[in-house]
This record gives sequence, structure tokens and C-alpha cells, in this order.
Amino acid sequence: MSVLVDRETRVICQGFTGRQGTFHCEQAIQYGTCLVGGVTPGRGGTRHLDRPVFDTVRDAVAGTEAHASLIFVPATGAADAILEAADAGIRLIVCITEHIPVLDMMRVKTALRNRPETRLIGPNCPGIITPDGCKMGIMPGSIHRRGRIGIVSRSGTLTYVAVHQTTEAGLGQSTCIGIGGDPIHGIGFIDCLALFEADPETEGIVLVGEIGGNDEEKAAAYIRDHVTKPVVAYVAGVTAPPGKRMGHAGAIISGGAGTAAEKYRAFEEAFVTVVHSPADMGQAMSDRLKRH
Amino acid sequence: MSVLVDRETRVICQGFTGRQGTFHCEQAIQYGTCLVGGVTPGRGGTRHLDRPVFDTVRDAVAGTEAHASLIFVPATGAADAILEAADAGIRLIVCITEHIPVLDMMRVKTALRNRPETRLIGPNCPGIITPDGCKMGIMPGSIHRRGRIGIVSRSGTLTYVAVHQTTEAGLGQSTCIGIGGDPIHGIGFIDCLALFEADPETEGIVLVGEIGGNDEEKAAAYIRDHVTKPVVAYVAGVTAPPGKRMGHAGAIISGGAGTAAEKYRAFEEAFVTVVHSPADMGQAMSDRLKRH
Amino acid sequence: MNLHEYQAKEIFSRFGIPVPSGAVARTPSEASRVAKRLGGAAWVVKAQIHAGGRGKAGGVELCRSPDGVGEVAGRLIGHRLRTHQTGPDGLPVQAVWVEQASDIGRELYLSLVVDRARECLSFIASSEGGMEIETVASTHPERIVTVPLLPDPGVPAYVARVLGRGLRMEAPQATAFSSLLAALEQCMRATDASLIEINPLIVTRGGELLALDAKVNLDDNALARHADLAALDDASQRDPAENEAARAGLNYVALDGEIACMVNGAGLAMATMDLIQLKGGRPANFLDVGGDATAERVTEAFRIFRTNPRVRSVFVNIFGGIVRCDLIADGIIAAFKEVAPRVPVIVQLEGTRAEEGRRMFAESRLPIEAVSGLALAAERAVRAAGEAA
Amino acid sequence: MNLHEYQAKEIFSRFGIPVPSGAVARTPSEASRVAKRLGGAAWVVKAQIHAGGRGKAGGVELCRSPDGVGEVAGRLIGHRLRTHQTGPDGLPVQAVWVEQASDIGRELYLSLVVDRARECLSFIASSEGGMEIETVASTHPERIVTVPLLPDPGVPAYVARVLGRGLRMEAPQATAFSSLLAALEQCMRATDASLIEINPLIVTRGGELLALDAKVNLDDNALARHADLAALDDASQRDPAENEAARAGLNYVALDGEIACMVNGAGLAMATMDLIQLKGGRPANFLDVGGDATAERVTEAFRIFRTNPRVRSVFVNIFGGIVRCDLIADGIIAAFKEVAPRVPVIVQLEGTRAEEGRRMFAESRLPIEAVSGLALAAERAVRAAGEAA
Repeated sequence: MSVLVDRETRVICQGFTGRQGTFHCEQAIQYGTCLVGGVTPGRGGTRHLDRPVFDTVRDAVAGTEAHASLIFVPATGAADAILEAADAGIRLIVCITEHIPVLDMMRVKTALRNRPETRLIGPNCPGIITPDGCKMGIMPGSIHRRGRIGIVSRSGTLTYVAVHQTTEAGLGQSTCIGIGGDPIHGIGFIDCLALFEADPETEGIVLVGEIGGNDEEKAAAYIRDHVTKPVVAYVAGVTAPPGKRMGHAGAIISGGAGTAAEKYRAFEEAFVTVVHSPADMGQAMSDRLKRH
Repeated sequence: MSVLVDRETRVICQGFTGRQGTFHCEQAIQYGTCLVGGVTPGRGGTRHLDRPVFDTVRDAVAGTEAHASLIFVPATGAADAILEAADAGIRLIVCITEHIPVLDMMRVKTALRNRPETRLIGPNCPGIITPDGCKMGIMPGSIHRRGRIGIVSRSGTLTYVAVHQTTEAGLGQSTCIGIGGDPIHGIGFIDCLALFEADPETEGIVLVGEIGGNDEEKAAAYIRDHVTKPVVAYVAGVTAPPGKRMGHAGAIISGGAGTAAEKYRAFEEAFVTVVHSPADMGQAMSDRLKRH
Repeated sequence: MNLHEYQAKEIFSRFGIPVPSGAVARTPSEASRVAKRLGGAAWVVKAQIHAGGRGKAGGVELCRSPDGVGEVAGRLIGHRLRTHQTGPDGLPVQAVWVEQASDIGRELYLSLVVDRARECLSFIASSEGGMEIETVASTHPERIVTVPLLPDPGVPAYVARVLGRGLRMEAPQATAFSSLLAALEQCMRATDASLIEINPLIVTRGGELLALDAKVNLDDNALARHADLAALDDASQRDPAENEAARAGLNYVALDGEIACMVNGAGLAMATMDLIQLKGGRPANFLDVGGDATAERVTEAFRIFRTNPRVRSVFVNIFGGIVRCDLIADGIIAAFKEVAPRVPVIVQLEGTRAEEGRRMFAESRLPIEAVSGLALAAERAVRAAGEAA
Repeated sequence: MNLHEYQAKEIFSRFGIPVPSGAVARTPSEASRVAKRLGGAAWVVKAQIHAGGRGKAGGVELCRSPDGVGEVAGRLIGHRLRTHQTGPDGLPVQAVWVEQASDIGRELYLSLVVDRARECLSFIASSEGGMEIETVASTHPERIVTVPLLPDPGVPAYVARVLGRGLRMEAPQATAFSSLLAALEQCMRATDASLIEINPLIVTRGGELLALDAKVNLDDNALARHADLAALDDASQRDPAENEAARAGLNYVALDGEIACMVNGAGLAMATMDLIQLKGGRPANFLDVGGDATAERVTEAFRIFRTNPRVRSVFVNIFGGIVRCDLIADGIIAAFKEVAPRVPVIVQLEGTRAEEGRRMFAESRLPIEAVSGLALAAERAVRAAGEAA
């Protein structure tokens, strides 16, 4: 078992023939991902990486029975690419693209509310990987080991750090999900926590948060009420200068929350094992599992 | 038990001081409905029917702890009234108003998708009643008897006919819901069927459909898979001239469905007791319950 | 509300949806003047009625000279045109649309509709232009592409790509096609239309996109905010009785049976028609007198029934709710005294104070038969019509 | 991207958001000419910097004569203004905004923001204008009204009613207020703003609504589609090192510690700063060199570190993923050779080919200390900084 993706996941890539798409699709194929084709408007009917290219996602779905799509389309067209994937009935959309305008993402989220069966991961994220099963993203496959820990993170490289540490600790990963750092994004901590809680292969969960917003506070409340598996949390940004990233009023709206201290407090109240050093995630998980 | 509304439901009325609002609120109060106040912009701070009037729904909710709203606002402002009620956290919105433009209702439904906790009944409907408990609508209270049958209908007067027949048959009603006949509306047959199925007081369900759209076909599929209680269905419009009500392409989209014959076939395949005469609903329910 | 093709094309032009050069004409001489002014070597003259199927019915003609245009216009204007969509009497042609003949390369279908099931607007496109979409749907459903739009205004780029693929649009038309889609969507929202249909949408041999026909249905409920559009209504295209009824606030649809129905509530009115058919009769109309069924409205309904020579009996079916049956009976009796129907009147009352209402009919000594019970009353109305025939 | 008040007010005018009559001036004489041209008896001169708190810092002055306007402008232009939001060095004033003084009746607060939690735009209003909204939120949260908007454009009527109630708008301002809201929403969408704040929004004694101040933040990610707005950027309002970094494609934020950090990935960069603090040091900057950490970017980063006199050690923290650590080590070595830092350099490599990378540093015989282990490396960087101080 794993979460959201496995060997059976039939993946297409939007922006397949571009530089990024080509490079990461090659890596994904090498990793063993069931990548069945790709989409580049105007290139329909050709082949790329020994797989068919289609003009539209609808064509690709009809031609390959894909139900997951990995998006490398540049920022100006990325929101449109997500909408197209949803329209075509894709169930899992992973958007790697960064720098999508926030109003575009608002529109995307509104449209996705009409499609509860469609899940979006990202944008501006490393993607999702089930070790030895399916790699949809830009993470280095080699650092992963099939194992017992579910990892969910807002940050790209910090996900890899958590992966590395759990691999070193001999725990391995069930599935790792980078949900992305944009203010408006697809699935969040709570969705992933629910999935990991329900996944028999996952024995512990590492959550990597960041300052800003109040997703971590909501995740903590959710863990308290719904998660029985041990959770280790780290929140980056204790030292980040305030006001450098978001407008004042944006913080007000979420009830003044958003600092690392508040997030840590929320996790502690939910009996989450918190670590204040990014170097301690793997060890803390290992210790917690021994006590569990 | 009952469905959605009972003696404890705290109701406000939007369009409270208007002619329609005044008349039907008087009736509702007489019937025993817990009507706690109303909203008419510009009249905040005054009293009407011995109850407080507020300028906005937010004020009314703050002042009365209402969680249900009955709307009699004229068509030009009705969509806005629904949106205001949802914004103020109202959980059950019943909109009686007819003739709301369809693009306005599209907007309303999009907004309500952000608020899964809010239910809308209508517009263009008679409302909802739990006999001897709560009357939110324009139905004649006197024809109802507290009892065992849940009634859901797209048509106003046909609801009353179904009520009358189940009263005459000695069955009575648990709750009666007129979902309204507009192309885009709030809760539908399936929502009501699920509620009646879950309600211990409801022993049988009368469903009154109409030609057009494919809500009846979807309801039939839902009954087949999810409803264990006996259902009697009548569909009005066998003789209605085609094309008088909806554009051609509108029907295409729903796969050519929409005729009374197709709807009857769908119900029969779902083991629903269908009646072809509107005079037979009560009797059919009575017979079916005896066999059950 | 339906619009004429010429009105729809004028609206299209306003929103930048390309249509052939043309103009409306209300007399034959005006039609031939229009042709001269437009220039060119061939013109199409199209009868303006609120119905499809005009081509097969002789309502659309290609002419090679302005005189020919005038002749065809003369044959059409002032006459009734009967198509498979009009009913046996046809519809009156009061104007023709004259346009330059187009050099048709391919004929496509494109419409934008209110998509009830998805609760949004949806584009429907088909490579089979010129055919009724219902026909394509039943014979070649795979040739129809439907793309729902997002709730907020604007047409995303992928929509144009998906529809373009379905219609086999070529690269040279890609930009024009996506502008066309954007214009259609703007037109739909700005006019509160419930349907915009272009059938056929053509690609000319020169590679241009043109709306060769134009159908726009407006949302009646939104006409209050579009006074300019409401003024485009052409009552001549409706049954006169329906127009009269609409003025009186009645919801009336003429049918071709012999039993006139008067009912309070649209659903019950449909059910009453069904019941009449079930008992072997045929309804002469659909008529919803509204919840309160005032004496004025009942009187007006009786008047309309009198003008219909096919009517053999009148069936009044009232469910007394908030408005009591006795008050409604009072209204019916008053109306009867003012406009006595020449055929038997059967009344069925149910609900609040039905008993009292029935007694009032009995005491009125008028030829009104009050029958208790829906099924029984319908049977009686059907029998009475048979006896009167 | 931040805008100056004068730029924001010019945008406001374009969208019909009422602002006091005024103009920007870049010299004292221009400022006094503006005052004369505007006319009136009193003017307000406002220093244009990208920070709030100008009033208390002497950056906003009321003048009773055009000469006075010139004097105040002379005092401001060409100097740095320090407010509680600017940091110790203040920000350079290169222009002032001169406007007619307004006859203030009431001061209100109104903003339109990107509401992350609700994933929509939301209005925030408060009857406590002129105060920072954060202060009101902590002292009088009940005086703040937040109304989320629908996903589609347009401001529903109820939004104006609810906000109007919260701001105790009187009937005479109702229409102007709802136009103001509509204009704000249009402005937000048309400019891809992430925040529009009017603080204070005033009601004049004459009952007029006026945006007395104007703050607009634009979404950097959307600037590509707004060339006109992108041109409004004022680099003088940012740290010079940050500007340099931005040109090199580095994500750099200057801080006031002594340990320079270079990290690949924004999250890991933040985590690295946290780790430094945990070990008793203080980071001199946030710096994300990007996933591939090319020799050019590393070189540029080393250059920036050299210009910061506070830096006592450099901590390079790289997690090798798709791009291997040995290649990155190569880049670091090349950069080091070009711009040798004057302070100790501690490198921690993890991930793909970390071992090889570490060996390359050893073999390079450069003064680069490769430390294995995140915590250990951070400790070493902190210690090195202490030794260097």
C-alpha cells in the first residue's frame, strides 16, 4: 500500500516535450513510473521518449487511460494546464511549475471545487513519490527507500532532508508529498494526514511546515482529533524577518497566526513530537516509533 | 425526528416587512414555527410581527442566533439575499422567490460550493414543513398531519396533492420538501432521499418529478443503490408539448434524457412504485407499506 | 424569449461575432435594394420566423440577382411559413434577412448553453454543421464535443484547444476561433441568454469563420434588466390566445385537444393534462391560473376557452391551499356569470374548505358540475367532452 | 512588488477611486509649483518611501503656503527617512506627494486582500481609520469587519450593506461607498494586486469619501502580464545587495547577523538560518541559490558576502538531489577561486554524491572546510564566526 500513487498509476506529462518535462520524465521512466504519454499542443501524433504525444489532455486520456498528470508547463500557461487536466477527468494533478499568479490559482481552486474527485498537488512543489513505485516530480529518486514513514512538506529541499534522514535511520518512506509553498495551493496537510492515517503501510508521519498562513495550526488541530499514528513536526522560519513575505492584512485575516512559535505551540498541544533543528527529524521519528 | 427542520429551528425571514413576507410569516408563527426575527435593509432596530427587524443577516444572526432563513425578497434581489444568508453562516436557506435569472442562480451555486455546511432549498418552491413543528414556506399548514411519509417534489401544488392524499390515507408526513422547479436550484432529490433514508420517523417516500433535465433519472439510480425504504414516484408532464420549455441543446447535454417515459423507466428499474395518475400517490404508498 | 435571426445577427455583430454582410427587409422592394447595396453576385433571402427547418420548407433561397431577391421576398413576406417545427398553421413571415451568399468550405455546429446538470455554461460543438444537433446526438454522438466553462467569466485557453480539436480547426483559424468563443461567452453573459446557437458555423474557402445562422434565446427572468432586448419581442410569432393569456398574467400554452383545463399551479396543471389523457381525453391547453385564482383571471381564462372552437368541455381543477376553496368558488361563479362557457364545466375542488366550495356551486344553480375526487372529475370531463362532440 | 503612494493614487484615479487632488514632485520648487497649481489654503506634503509610519517620523507635513510646501519638500527630498517600519538606515526619499489638505470628518480603514485561508479576495474594514490594522486587531477585534468575496468578479450588493453597517456609513454615502468597493475590486483584478489598503479612508465634513492614503502591493508572479506596472518598480527602496542578488537570479534577503548563508532551496535556507540561531549564531542573510547552484550564481553570492562588513563566516549548505553534489562542489571551487571570501568557509554537503564532493574540497587545498552533518556544520560555522570576530 501507499498513498495516492503506486506502480499502477498511469501518468501523463503536460509540457512533455519541453526541457524540464523531458528531463524529469526521463528520470521518472528510469525510476519505474508508469508514464504512458504526454501532451504538447501542436505536437499531437508524434512520439517523445518512446511514448505518444497528444494535442490535448482529453486526447491523452482517451489514448492512454491515464488518470494522473504531471505538469511542467511555464507559469503563464500552468493554471490553464491544471484546468485542462481537471476538465479531462484526471484524478491526480501534480503541478511543479512555480510563479503562478495568485489570482490564477484562485480561479483554479474555484473550478476544482466542482470536481471533488480531482486532487491537485502543488503548484510550486517537488511532487509526490512512492519509493520503488511511482515518481511524479523533481525529487531525486535515489535518496528514497521504500518504508514506513509518510512525509508531507511545504518546502522542496526540506522534504529531501526529511527523506534522507528517515532513509539513514533505516525507516524508509511509504509516500512523500511536497504540497508546495504558494499561498493558494492544492491538497494540504490535513488531506495528507488523513491519507497517511488510513494507509496501513505508514507507521509514522513527518510534517515539515513553514511560517505564514495557519495551515500548520489547522493541521495540529486535525492531528489532535483524528490522527493516531506518531507525528514529528518541524517548522522552518523561526528567524525569518517578519513582513518580508506577506502583506500585513493577510496575516490579520487568519487571526494573527503564522509565526513559528505559534505553530510549534499548536503542535505541542496536539502531542506532536516537535523538533527545533532540521537535523533532528529522522532521529526524532525513530525514537518516537520505539516508544510507540 | 424529522428532516432539516423541527420545533428547535430558529428561523429568520429576509424580506420580512414586505407583503408576502408579512403574510407568510404570520402563518408560520401561527403554525408554531420558531420565527425569531427578520431582515429588511434600512429597517434595522424596528419591530415587526412582534419580532426584531435587522439591517443585515449578520446582524440578525448575532441578535437571534438564527440558523435558518426564509427568503421572500423580489427576484431582482433574491440571489443577493441567498448569498448574504450564506455569508452570515445561515445553515438552511429556503428561497420562495420565483423568476430569478438563471445566471444569478449559477453564481449562487458556485458560491455555495465554498460552503458545504449551507443547504439551499429552492428557489421557486413552496418551502419545507415538518408538520406540527416548523413551517418555512407558503404551503397551507392545515392539510398536513404529523406522520410517516417523507415527500419531495419539484412542483408546488402537486406537493399539496401528495400531502393531502397521504393525510387522507392516514399516513401523515414526517417532512415535506418542495425543491423547486428552476433549472438551477439548491438541494435535489438525492439530498432529500438521503435525509429521508436516514430519518427514523420516515417509513416511506413520495417523490414527485417533472419532465425536463435528468434529476429523476439520477434519483432513480440513487434509490436503487442507497434507499431501502419504499418509494412511490409520480412524474408530471407525459402530455407536455416538447420544446416548449427548454432549448434544444440543453436536452442534448443530458444525453437526450428528460421525457416522462424515460423517467418512469428509470424508476421502474430501481424498483420504485410508479403511479401514472396524480390521484394515486397516497393509495400506492399505503399499499406499498402494507406489503413492505 | 426567442429572437429572430436578424436580431440575433445584429447582436452578434455588436459582440464581434462574424456574420455575413446583410440586412433585414420588410418589403420586397426593400429586399432588392438591400441586395444592391450589399453588392456581390449572389444573395440569400431568409424568412424571419421563430422556428427552425426553414431551408427545407422553402424559407431560405439563393438568388442571383437583386430582382430575384425581391421576388423571393415577395413570395415570403406577408405569408405564413410552415416547417416541421411550426405546427400545422405555420408562422407569419413579416420580414426577410438578405445577406451576401457565402463561399462555404466546411459547415460546423457551435452553441453555448445553460448546462443544467453541471450548473454552468457549456460549449457544444460538432463537426456536423447544418444538421439538427439532436439528430447528430442520436446518430453520431462521438462527433459532439461538450466543454463546460468555469463559473467565472472568460474562456480558458484549453477550451479553445479542445473545441478546436473536435472541429478539426486548422492553425490559420486558431486565433479567430478563440476570439469567437470569447465573444460568444461575453454575448451570453451580457444578454442573459439561455442559448446561443450557430448552425452552421462555416469555414469559408478563404479560411474565414462566419456565423451563417444565428439563434439566441433570452432568459425571460432576466428581461427586466435588459429593456433594449425585451423590446425585440415579436408577439406575432406566438399563438394569439397565448399572448392574450400572458397579458392577463396567465401561464397558457395552446394544445390541440378538446378539454380546456384551468388549474392552480404549473405542476398540477401538467398533472391534470396527464390525467385527462389517462382517461382517454385530450387537453386543449395548459393553463396555470396562479395560486390565488382571482375572479379576473378565471374570467379571462373562460374568455380564452370560448375563442377555441375545438373545446368540448372545461375542467377546473383547484387545490385550495392558503387561498381557501370557498373564495375560489366565489371567483369561478362570478366569472361564469360574466362569460358563460358554451360547454359543460366540471369543477374539482380539494384542500382547504373544499366542501363549502362544492356546496356553493350546488346552491348557485349554474351549470357547473362539482365532482369530488381527482380521477372521478377527470373522467367526468372526458365523458362530457365526448357527449358534447 | 510595492508601489509608492503617488503611484497607487494615480492607479486609484484610473479606476474611479476618489483621492484628494494632488501631484508628485521631485524637487522643492516643483513641490511648491504643484501647491500653487492645486490651489486652496492648505496642503499636505508626503515623503514617498516604501514603508508606513511616515506621519510619526516627520514624513507627512501640513503646510499653509506654497513656500512652506517647498520648504518641507526640501527637508525630505534627497534624505533618508527612518520610520518604525524601515529598519535603522531608513529609506531614501526621492519624491514627495503634494495634495490639497482634506476636511476630515471620520477616518476609516478599508482594504482588499488575498485571503489565503478562504482562497478568495476579502474586504477588511474598520471604523478605526489611521491606526495600523494589526493594532486594532489586537485591541478591538470587534471593530473589524471581514467580508469574503465570491470567486467571480463583481461585488454583490450585500457586501456593501454589511461593510457599510460595520463602518456606520450614512445613507448619503451609500451609493458612493458601493461604487468605491466595486472600483477597488476591479482595480485589484485588473492589476493583479495582492493587497490594496486605504488607511485612512475618510468621510469629509461635506460627506464625501476620499482615499487619504493608498497602498498597493502587486503580485510579482503576475508582473509579466503588466509591463506598465512592472515599470513602476523603484529599486532605490530596496537593499542594494538584494537588488544585485535579484539581477543574478538569487533569492536574497539581508539580515543583521554575522554568518553568511548560501543554501539551495528556500525551505532549507530558512531551516539553515534557524539552525544557526539554535547554535548561538546569527544569520547575515537568507540566500537561496536555486536547485542547480551554478558556478555563476555561487560566484555572485560570494561577491555579495564580501560587500557585507558584518560577515564573519560563510556557511554553504547544499542538499544534492537531481543535481549531484560533486558538480556543485565543482562550482563552489571555481567560484572560490574567482572571489575568495576573506572569512572561513564551511560547507556541508548531503545527498547524491556528497562523499565525492567532500573529497573534492579536501583535494582542492582551498581554505574550505567540508563538514559532514547538518548540526555539526552549523556549530562549526558559528564557532568560526566567533573566532574571526
